[in-house]
Amino acid sequence: MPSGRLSPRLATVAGLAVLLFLLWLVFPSGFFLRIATLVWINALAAVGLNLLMGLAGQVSLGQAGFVGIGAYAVALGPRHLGLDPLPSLGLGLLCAGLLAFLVGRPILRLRGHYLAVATLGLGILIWLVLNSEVAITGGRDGIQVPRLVLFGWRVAGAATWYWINGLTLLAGVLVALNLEDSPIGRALRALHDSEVAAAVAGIDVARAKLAVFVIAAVYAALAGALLALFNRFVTPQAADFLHSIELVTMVVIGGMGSCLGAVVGAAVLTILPQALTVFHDYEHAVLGLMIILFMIFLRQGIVPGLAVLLAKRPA
Amino acid sequence: MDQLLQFVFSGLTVRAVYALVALGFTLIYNASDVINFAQEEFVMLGGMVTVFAFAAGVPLPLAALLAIAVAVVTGLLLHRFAIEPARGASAVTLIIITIGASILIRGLAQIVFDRQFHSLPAFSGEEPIRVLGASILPQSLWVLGGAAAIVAVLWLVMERTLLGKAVRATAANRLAARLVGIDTTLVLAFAFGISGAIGAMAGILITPITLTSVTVGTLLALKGFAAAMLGGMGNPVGAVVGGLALGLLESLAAGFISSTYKDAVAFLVILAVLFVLPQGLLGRRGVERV
Amino acid sequence: MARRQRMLRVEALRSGYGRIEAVKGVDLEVSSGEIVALIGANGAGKKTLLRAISGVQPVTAGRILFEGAPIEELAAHARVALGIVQVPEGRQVFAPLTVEDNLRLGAFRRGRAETETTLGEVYALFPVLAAKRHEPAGRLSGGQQQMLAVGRAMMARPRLLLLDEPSMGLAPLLVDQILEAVVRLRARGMTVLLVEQNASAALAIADRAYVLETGRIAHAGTGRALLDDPRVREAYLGI
Amino acid sequence: QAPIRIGSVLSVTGPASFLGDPEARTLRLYIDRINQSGGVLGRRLELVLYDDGGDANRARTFATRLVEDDRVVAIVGGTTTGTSLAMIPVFEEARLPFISLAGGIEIIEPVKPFTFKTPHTDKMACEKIFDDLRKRGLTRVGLISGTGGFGASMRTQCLRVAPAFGITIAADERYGPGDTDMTPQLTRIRNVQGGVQAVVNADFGQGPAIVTRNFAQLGMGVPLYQSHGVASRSFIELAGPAAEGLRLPAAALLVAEQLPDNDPQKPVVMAYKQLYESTQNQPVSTFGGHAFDGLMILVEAIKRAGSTDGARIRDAIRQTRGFIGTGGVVNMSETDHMGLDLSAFRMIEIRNGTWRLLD
Amino acid sequence: MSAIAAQEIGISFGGLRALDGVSFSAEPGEVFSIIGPNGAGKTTLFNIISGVYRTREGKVLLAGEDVTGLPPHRLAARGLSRTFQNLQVFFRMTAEENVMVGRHLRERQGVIGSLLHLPWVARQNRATRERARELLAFVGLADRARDPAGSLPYGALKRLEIARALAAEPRVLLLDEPAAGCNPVETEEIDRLIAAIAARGTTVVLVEHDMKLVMRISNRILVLNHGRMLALGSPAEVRGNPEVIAAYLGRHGAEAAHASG
Ligand SMILES: Nc1ncnc2c1ncn2[C@@H]1O[C@H](COP(=O)(O)OP(=O)(O)OP(=O)(O)O)[C@@H](O)[C@H]1O
Ligand SMILES: Nc1ncnc2c1ncn2[C@@H]1O[C@H](COP(=O)(O)OP(=O)(O)OP(=O)(O)O)[C@@H](O)[C@H]1O
Ligand SMILES: [Mg+2]
Ligand SMILES: [Mg+2]
Repeated sequence: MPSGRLSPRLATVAGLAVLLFLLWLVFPSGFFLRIATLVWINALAAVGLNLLMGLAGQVSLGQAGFVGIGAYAVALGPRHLGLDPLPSLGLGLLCAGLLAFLVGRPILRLRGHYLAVATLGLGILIWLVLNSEVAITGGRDGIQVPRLVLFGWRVAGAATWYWINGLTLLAGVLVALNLEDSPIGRALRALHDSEVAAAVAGIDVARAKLAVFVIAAVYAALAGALLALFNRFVTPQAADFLHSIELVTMVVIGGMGSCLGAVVGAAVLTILPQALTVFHDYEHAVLGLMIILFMIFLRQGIVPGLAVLLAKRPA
Repeated sequence: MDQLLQFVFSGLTVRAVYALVALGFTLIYNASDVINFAQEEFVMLGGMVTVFAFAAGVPLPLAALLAIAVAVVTGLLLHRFAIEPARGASAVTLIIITIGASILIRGLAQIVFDRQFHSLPAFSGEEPIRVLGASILPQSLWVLGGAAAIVAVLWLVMERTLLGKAVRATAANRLAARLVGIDTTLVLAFAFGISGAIGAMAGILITPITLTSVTVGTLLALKGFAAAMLGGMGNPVGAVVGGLALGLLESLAAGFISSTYKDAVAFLVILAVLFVLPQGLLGRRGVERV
Repeated sequence: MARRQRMLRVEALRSGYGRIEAVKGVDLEVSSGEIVALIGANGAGKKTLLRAISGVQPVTAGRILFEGAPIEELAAHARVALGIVQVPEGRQVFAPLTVEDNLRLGAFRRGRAETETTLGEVYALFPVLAAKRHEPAGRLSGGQQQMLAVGRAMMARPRLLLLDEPSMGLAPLLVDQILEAVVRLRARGMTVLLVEQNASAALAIADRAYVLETGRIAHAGTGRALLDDPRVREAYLGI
Repeated sequence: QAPIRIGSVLSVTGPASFLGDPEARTLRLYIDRINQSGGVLGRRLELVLYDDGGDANRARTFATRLVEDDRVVAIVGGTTTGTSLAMIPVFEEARLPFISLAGGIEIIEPVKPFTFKTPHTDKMACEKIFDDLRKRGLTRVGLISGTGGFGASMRTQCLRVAPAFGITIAADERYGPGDTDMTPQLTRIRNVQGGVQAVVNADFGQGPAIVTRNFAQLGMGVPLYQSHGVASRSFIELAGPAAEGLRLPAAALLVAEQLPDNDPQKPVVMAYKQLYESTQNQPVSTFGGHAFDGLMILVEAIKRAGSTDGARIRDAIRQTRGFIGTGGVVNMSETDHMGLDLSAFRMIEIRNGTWRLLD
Repeated sequence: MSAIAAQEIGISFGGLRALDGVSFSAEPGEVFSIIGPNGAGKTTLFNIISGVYRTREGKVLLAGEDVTGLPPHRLAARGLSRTFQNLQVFFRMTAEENVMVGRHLRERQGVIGSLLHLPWVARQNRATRERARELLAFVGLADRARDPAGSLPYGALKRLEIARALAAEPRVLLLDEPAAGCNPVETEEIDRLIAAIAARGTTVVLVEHDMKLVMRISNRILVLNHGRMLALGSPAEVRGNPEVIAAYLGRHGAEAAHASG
């Protein structure tokens, strides 16, 4: 590699940083910044899920459950434990990680669709608790989240949140890319293709899967906490099955195994419903159609798919 | 005692619909390794088309046939225009396509039909049948009987005919299937078509009990999927066993433990079963060697 | 010997994977009743060529004629119906299906009655398959799976049999049996295109042979002639 | 002159679509009508309507969009309590009047400066039912509720107000969205220690219809009460003969024809019903009526304020007195942002396959 | 002390006695071959030794220590590595990355360091890559290092697996039909490769049906038949054993003799 050129890892992060800055300059209204902020938040969860699904090949249909844990932590911590939002957030990440750690081992023994249904069950259990324990969680109608105060600074305003979430995403992407480019990342990709060959190479497959499951859960919980703090309101929908499906779709549409893809997938699925409101009654039909078309024409996902298309074109 | 019996009836009859939905999943999975998330839309179409045709004056049996036809055609279209063009893509990609298709079909259905709930008259009256102090609706027996009939036919086709074996061969190894002369495109189209028919039948049979609307399918599909996995994916008998087991679990949990957490109980049991039997109750054990 | 009819003719065939071209303009002929061997190093393009003939690998240029009629537009299953059947590289058995189901699927395009007799023949050739007829194919040992792959192709009673390394993973005794079986099948009117790494054995039974080098035909001739060709001997026979 | 933009976020699709759908139809219908007759303050009205699909997060995003991008002057919408609660902070911060169409009492209690609502609260439904039970001398009640937003919050309210009416909730069962069979729950209620004298079902959608049918199937033999969540013609069709004899509190709209001619609401509800049914080809529901009420209260407030300034409209809404809507007679105040009392609810019984006004 | 020893190994699948009382041991630097008819139990024996299958019958000793029943990754840590008869290649990775995975045990694994990409990670990645390149060159795949493994021809994949197994620097290497899919010239390459590996002191246990290769390179040969030991001895002994000829070799005994003679 010629010296002075950035590694692909740093190039991705730098590119995102520039994008972050440009969008901030360009966007006229708080609404656009808000959508962008939601993109960053969803992307964070998707980047984590991509480590689990794209890299290690372990499908999770319950990722929103961890989003829910993070989101409710910042709502319930201050209300029931008298904690500030920031420590509550930390507690949420801890809870999500711990839960993932505890249930991960038995669940991750399952493969393919069996793993899918087990994670689905886990997500539904979390959702059910959030939905049913009305006295604690406020139940189905949701609950208010106190304002985030960082060292005396009351966090408010679309631009502020845009930056907080954008920078968190940047950090999340960098960490994910770092992980990919390490022995652990290679181990995860290896066990995706052949668990027995990975084991024979000395990889503790169960532990590696557990580790990435926990990491993905923490990403999801962080995204959930940020979403709740940003919205100042949270309902059990944050944890529901459709949200899990949405996260999976983001990862696949963007391109399984591609960190940048996860970000792009999140952007597409967050922006599309907003853009499609012009179709009124046909909004859903068009959304479904677009998902189908994306997957037919860019079947490895947007980012890898476009990379192939660009490579084909003579330079 | 009559209480227990009531819970068992409740679990085994109306909820036999989980078994039907699971069967639909199983068929497409058997042919392609794909979980068809548009399965719930077949159920919805079965109910909604029958309701609208019946309301328009078509006799009930004809309306039901029409609904099945619509679902079959939808299945075939789904295959022809969404699955087939993505031939060679990974199973995950195809699954996302079925999610897109589900959104698309439902979006269109909301425009073609309406957003209200609808019902159908029960096939053989509303008078409950009383057995030892518990009661069952005649329609519930229709659901159970329908599930039994469909699984019997499907089992015969899958296990006893060369066509059934061709379906399984296509899923097991697409390349090899083509090399022995199986038209894998046709096999997949067949799977989607029949799966559509099964879904529609489920929709028609349960609408008199559970009512229908364009959004009726989501949770049903989720439970059908869970049931299929509990029974052991890929095995039609497993799908039915899983469906009935899930139904029974739910109703016993609602009756004896907590109606709030009955779904939680059901999923906990599924997790426990998978922990002991990672291939489900009747699933085929892994056969790949190194 | 009666004048043989031309059965398969491949003209200027090109095929590959995206930007990688694996078969770069191959001309090749197989007459009916012949055994034609195809040998070449790892990555020469043998698999790609056979798959293109079977219709499971897209062709970018060139023609494939079967008994004079172009078939490159035909779907794979239609080519099987014409009698072109392949034993693919890497065995490709239907792992979850039983041994017997695997074999019966081999006869997917044939009538039921004939199936039973052929099944008997396959079991006679490979008794171990009969013993394991109700086992899932995936549990067989490597060599047993290879027997199954060959047996499955025989079930189709092909007119043109494409064999991609049928002896791979087989015990020495069985290698002989397989090659003898190929010769017997020819005697019954079957035509064979045989890819084999066991080159001397293959050349010994072949009427004619081609040597494939990086996607192109490098040498061609009768089996005997190539066996004696010093270049072939050095590069492929290791003598 | 630029049109006056009125925003709305409704659950037109998703699980609450049969609430959101008639609401959306009503808003479109009446905004057209108003424009045909010259608009408001000489300006046209323009409806900016988004579908949140029942998702609170999306609702909040659309709320921001209405405020910052579409620059609406006021909002009529919020189909469910959850979506409404999620949007309130946005509108409060922007100081724009928001008239919610959801039932939850949390929306207006505590009072928020810019937030109003038109439907009766679920608390009122409980009170109306318990009042009726008390009159019939029934005190031991089995409660069965859906876990959806409406059912869950009505359950909470009923549990809370029951003691005040001398009612004992002897059984408290729940069922999930999409559940197809409630016989286990009802069996439990029937067999509860000490028995029950009546059963109350809190939910909307297909759940109550199934509960009603299962209730008949099991031959429970006690009165069944539903909530205003079933107040649409289709419920009777769905529940069939099993619905015979059940009672529910509902708005006058449901029994428009049966209202005595001197009832002040009669002309209003008859007019709405006729217009809706003749243009939409479907029976009215009280849900669309809430949207009608919300829109009319807003339009009259804008007229009275003579301005499209948020704070001025808000003040005008607060001064709504004696407004006659489909839901009742509305008298707002600084401390009451709904303005309905228990008299707005009518107790209705289903007899011979149709609604019968009881009181 | 033997580098590896198996004692009285047995296993059944349903009614099938796949292995019964199989024992052998191999010394450091030895090439020890296992041959036998298809289905004799050779691969199954490998699966038991490497921890992929578990059995209650018999013991496995690695450098004298009892390692029976340890999972594969623990065995790998103790210096055992293998290739597979049914290819187990990481198809989503490049050839080079496949071999890099093989270095797993020789790499530092710090989670925090990996997440933060501390300088040692980059250094280590470079070193691992370099080593992988050397190994690919060693098995003759230098020019395909950057190719996706999925695009390699069959014969190359076999050699890729050998490179990956070697990357762990094992003391005992189990090779399951390394020459399958290779022509005689390519087989000679493998022959040289194995000789070089053994020369470094690594014990090679070889399963192979290519008798020329086996007879030429093995120090000792174990013959399995129907899960039992049929013969154990030097190539010459085995080749002359009439039972082995009847069950397995046929006329190839003579041919093989010619090859090694
Ligand atoms: N799926 C694939 N994707 C990309 N390239 C491939 C693929 N399969 C084969 N190739 C390439 O095509 C060329 C020919 O390969 P092919 O498998 O046809 O060779 P072969 O002669 O059968 O080799 P072998 O004797 O090792 O089986 C090789 O360069 C190989 O790398
Ligand atoms: N997991 C399993 N379940 C059932 N049978 C098995 C299993 N593994 C191996 N077998 C059986 O055990 C026997 C030995 O198989 P193995 O693969 O060890 O043979 P092998 O000696 O390696 O043969 P080959 O030379 O053909 O590779 C075979 O009959 C095989 O079918
Ligand atoms: Mg090949
Ligand atoms: Mg073997």
